[in-house]
Amino acid sequence: MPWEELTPSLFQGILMGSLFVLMAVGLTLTYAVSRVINFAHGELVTLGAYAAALAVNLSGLSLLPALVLGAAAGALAALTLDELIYKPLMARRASPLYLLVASIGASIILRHLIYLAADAGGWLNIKARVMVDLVGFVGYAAVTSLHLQVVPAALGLSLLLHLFLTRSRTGKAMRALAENPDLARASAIPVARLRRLAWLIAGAMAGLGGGFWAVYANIQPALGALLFLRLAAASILGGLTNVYATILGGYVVGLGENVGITLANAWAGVPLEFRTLITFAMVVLVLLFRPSGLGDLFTPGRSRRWI
Amino acid sequence: MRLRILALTLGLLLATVGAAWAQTTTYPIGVLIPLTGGGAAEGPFLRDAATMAVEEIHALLERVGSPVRFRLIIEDTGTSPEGGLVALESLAAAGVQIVIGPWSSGAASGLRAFANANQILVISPSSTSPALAIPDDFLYRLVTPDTLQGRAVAALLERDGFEQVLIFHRGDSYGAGMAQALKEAFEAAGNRAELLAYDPDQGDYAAEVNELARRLRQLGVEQTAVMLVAFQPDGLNILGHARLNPTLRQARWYGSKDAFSPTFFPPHAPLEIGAFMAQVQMKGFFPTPPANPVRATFEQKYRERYGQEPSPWALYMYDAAWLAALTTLVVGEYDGARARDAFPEVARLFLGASGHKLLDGNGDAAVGVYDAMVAREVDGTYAPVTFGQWESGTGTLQIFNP
Amino acid sequence: MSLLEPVPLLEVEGLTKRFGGITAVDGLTFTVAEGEWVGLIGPNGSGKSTLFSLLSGVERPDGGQIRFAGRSLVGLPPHQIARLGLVRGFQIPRLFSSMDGLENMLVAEKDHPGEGLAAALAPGPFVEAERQAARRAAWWLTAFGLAGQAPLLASELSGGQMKLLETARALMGQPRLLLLDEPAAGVAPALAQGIFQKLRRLREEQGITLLTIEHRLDLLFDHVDRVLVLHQGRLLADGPPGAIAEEPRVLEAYFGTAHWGPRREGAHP
Amino acid sequence: MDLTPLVVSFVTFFGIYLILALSMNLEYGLTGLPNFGKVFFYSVGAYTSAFVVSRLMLALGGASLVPWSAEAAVFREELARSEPWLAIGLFLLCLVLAALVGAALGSLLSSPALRVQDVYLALILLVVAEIARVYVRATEGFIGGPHGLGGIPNPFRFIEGAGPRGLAYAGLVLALAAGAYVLVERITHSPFGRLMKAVRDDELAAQVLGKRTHWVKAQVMAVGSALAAVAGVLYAFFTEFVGTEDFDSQLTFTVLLMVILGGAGNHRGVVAGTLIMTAIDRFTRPSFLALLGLQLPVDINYARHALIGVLLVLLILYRPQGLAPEGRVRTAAREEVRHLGVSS
Repeated sequence: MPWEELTPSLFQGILMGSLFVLMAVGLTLTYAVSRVINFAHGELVTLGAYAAALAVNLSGLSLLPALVLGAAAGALAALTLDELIYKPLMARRASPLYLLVASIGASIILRHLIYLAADAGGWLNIKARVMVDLVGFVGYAAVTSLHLQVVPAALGLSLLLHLFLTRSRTGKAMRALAENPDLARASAIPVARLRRLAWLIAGAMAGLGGGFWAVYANIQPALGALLFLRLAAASILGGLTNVYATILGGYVVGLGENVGITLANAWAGVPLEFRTLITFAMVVLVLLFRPSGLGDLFTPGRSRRWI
Repeated sequence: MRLRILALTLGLLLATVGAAWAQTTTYPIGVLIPLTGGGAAEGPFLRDAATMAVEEIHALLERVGSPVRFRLIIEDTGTSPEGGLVALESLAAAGVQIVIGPWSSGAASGLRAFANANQILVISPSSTSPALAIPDDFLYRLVTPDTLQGRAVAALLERDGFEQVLIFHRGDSYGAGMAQALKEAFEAAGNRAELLAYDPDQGDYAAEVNELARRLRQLGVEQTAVMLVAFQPDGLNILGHARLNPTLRQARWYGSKDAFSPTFFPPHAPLEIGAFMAQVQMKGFFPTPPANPVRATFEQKYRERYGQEPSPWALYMYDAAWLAALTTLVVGEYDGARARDAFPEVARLFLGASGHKLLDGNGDAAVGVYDAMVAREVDGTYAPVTFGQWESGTGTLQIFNP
Repeated sequence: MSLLEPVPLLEVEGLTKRFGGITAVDGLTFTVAEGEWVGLIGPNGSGKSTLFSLLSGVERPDGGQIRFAGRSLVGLPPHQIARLGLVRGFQIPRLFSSMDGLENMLVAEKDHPGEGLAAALAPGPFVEAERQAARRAAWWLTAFGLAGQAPLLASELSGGQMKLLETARALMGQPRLLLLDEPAAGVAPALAQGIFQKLRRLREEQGITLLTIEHRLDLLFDHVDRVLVLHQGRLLADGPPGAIAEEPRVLEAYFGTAHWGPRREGAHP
Repeated sequence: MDLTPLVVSFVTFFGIYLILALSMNLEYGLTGLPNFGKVFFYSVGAYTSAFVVSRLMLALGGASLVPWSAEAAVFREELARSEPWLAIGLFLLCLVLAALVGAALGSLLSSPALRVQDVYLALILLVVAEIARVYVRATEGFIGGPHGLGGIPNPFRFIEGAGPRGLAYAGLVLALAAGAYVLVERITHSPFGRLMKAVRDDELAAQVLGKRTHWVKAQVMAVGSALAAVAGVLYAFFTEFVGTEDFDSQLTFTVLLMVILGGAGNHRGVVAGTLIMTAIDRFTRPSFLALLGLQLPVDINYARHALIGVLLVLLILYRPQGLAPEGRVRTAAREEVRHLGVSS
């Protein structure tokens, strides 16, 4: 296959990977600090998408403030979820599985409230009216203004998160909390405040990812639910607790689905409908053989793999 | 004295109102639509169209002093067979014997056996699965089977001189059925058709569009037409990606009927999508006569009332509601079995927003007058323009406006 | 080896286990003879609990040999080791918390013919086995003073009672070699003495071999035949209690570096 | 008013979901295996029915039709009406076959539990269910791909009249559900049931007592999956259609909710949980509200899902043990020790 044939999948993979990174990092972060696999994380993405799209379409905001609004919506919802559901549950010493089931409940509630609102407003299938401009071509691949916004946003925010977690005192404390919650509670670390902060960051990133998605494609109330398993895939590839590995995981999912299906279709005639199966197969393999995720690749033989 | 007269008048008045109220007969019509699941975006259009129809019917009945009224009971199918079945069972428990919907073939398949067994007339506005083309059952379908549309597109492709087509379609019952219909019609004439299916639950189809372009390059961009079988959410996304693809920009495109509905054109869709469709001369058929005044009135009223364009299926749902009411009135009592017997004759004489409703032996719409349409620039914006007509009876394609 | 010499029930040779950079058990070699009661002591982190995990198959050794009744245990899964007759208890009791004392005991019944799906579906033939198991369980519960607590869920027991129930449950499994990790921890001092006396009687009556970790040396030294001292994963001393108490290296290692307080929960041995 | 359709629908779906919930209770409630792929094993039963019935009936009737075509469906329905014993025989064959296939797949898919913790097992099974759904939908040659497959004739098609036919089938489903109840009760109140709970409470402790815990899990998954597959068969022959849209993970979560509502570990509680959930589903529908003459300000079709979510969250917050707490294992041992005066 000539290289030009692969360029569209490659560029698309990078774009999708970046979106997945934005949306999945929060899932990892919240799992790391509170041990909840938050099935309602997809709905945070949906909320962010709707907030951004409605801001653009109804009040004519430009993209940047609309995205900020999307992030704020996601952050607020994430914090509410934690305060209303997960925190009280953890205070009652609920098992991880019960937390997971509770998050499924939260996801059902949020999704159908969004349905109600979207139906009332006539927004069941909308898109943010933001023009995506063509910048140029690389091989057969189009590079658009969206590429230039999403990829730097994902990488930049990841870098910021990295600096926050490694350089700032609060970030270091958050890592300590993720690494050993019991120990963190026993020491002087302000657990409650850190937890709130983590949920805020997680929700904001998910909301921002959703905002970009609203620019990129049509949105509907089940958007997050449909995306969730693949977001979780990025996070699972990151061992569920490792933020850096989740970034890698996001790109593995993005490139796997795009480059992977192109090659599989060209070489083995694999139907396009099996695109998501590539991701799912990776998830099953990783869960089976390396539940700690791709994080071990960076720090072989060391146990320091939280966040 | 005056007080007495007043009391008497008031009493009389109340008695009359009471009598009128007592004489009113309300028949329930079940509405099965997808409000959640894969078809969730479509449901409210259908609900609103059915509501509009019943309001119009009520206005008419009131004007002529008829005591008959209809009440819609709207149930969600969740776009699944089980959802369709349970929804119909619930309607049946509430005494419903006449139902409009469901939207998806999956839901229709799930409830077919129950409808037959319990003698409930089911009028689907939109199910097109060939597996439901069954005679003597209680399921009628107002949309022509996709075999007709397939034949129409095949004729158009032949006329445009193509011997190869690459069909890019939704991997669901509708998309696969439509693609197969076109493939069979086109290959019957000695041509070649290739299918490329995509998972319709993705939300984004960039990877699939890239693969479409690659396949097209293999087949030859010049001599291969692209046929898109899509609904609006996936279709717009696909066209949005295709517009930025150098290969697909050079291709000649054809589309299934939804691609010529207003929802694909400005102001409901981005301007750049319209520009792309005009650039690639997107052609295809819409199975509804555009000069139909019923449709024009419906669309205008819908726009005024709901502030947006109705979806193509809303037209069919509007007709389904009218037909359900008319059939009940013709029968003169509320009875699913008798309504089912009367339905084909009522439909035959009916011209609705979605055109004529002559039914074939399987109870599916049979009249196939299809308008050939092409996306064009019109007064600074983009719109579908009719340039011909295909008629199923003769199988001939006429071009008015080359 | 002459015929007169007793065949060792447990032979450990060069046993090694590493966690990351730490060698928890380092080339350990010792034997335990049939019918013997051996005490195992050593400061925190000396590798005692790791040794138990290696012997019971919970952890896999990085090197060395374990032979039990002439059979190599290395690589065998825990349940097979247990079925060979090597049963262990845990330092922190691992009871079946949603079951009562009787149920906890019955789970330990060895080779219960009723413990299969087929038996569950056609319970008839196995009822007698279940009754017998129940009688044995009742006997053990009574022996450990738990008869009154039998209707309570394991999670409702006091710490000491949990410890007792775990020991009783291990005994219910008809061990040939019983590994006990601080069987008297959390038990009132008077009762602790009673437990050790009970264990001694058991050994005399049923010929059970015992390997016991215990921090209260006074308690341990009164009962055991021999003491193994572990230090940093190595065997520091091996001898009768009297000799060990005098051993200067032991005193230094023990009282010089170790502290005797209760361990931090969940810390690695 | 004729309430037969409501009774038939309620009882049939209650029975089908009860079998699913009981199997989930056996796996998750009692053994601690979070089978988040429940819908997969359910679909195995439905797919088996669709595959076997469609091919066998066409072969026996000597018709060469595309199995998922309209003609083939009509052919099968006619054949079932005229040959009752053939229809009943095929139904029974499907029950047995599906149970076997379900058991085999269940024990096979219990093997991830050897390696990973429960939350990971839940995720693996969840993803496996999704993989299977996408695969079957895109593979036409199996059960018609996106079209699904209709004309899986109800074994009672020979009975004239929707009411009697529906009631007969509802009775059959209820009888099988009762059988499933007896089965899981027997398993639970046996030494094996005790072992299951031991595996759930502390797997390592069970292992060092000489128990082959993986084998226990494999057997439980086999039984649970066979039950789920049987439920799938009952569903397929009730709707007479099998399509992939029915088999997304929503169903797994519904069943999980039934188990948690009723009380994980208590089968009687699970019966109550299933009953309540089925009732909530039926009686929060617009049809029922119409029957009562109620008008609500919000679209109940969306709101009722949100309500179910609220119920789930409140339950986990305030009554995680469900309606009925788990009981003790009842075996002969209990009478025996009552003699000895141990258990008071």
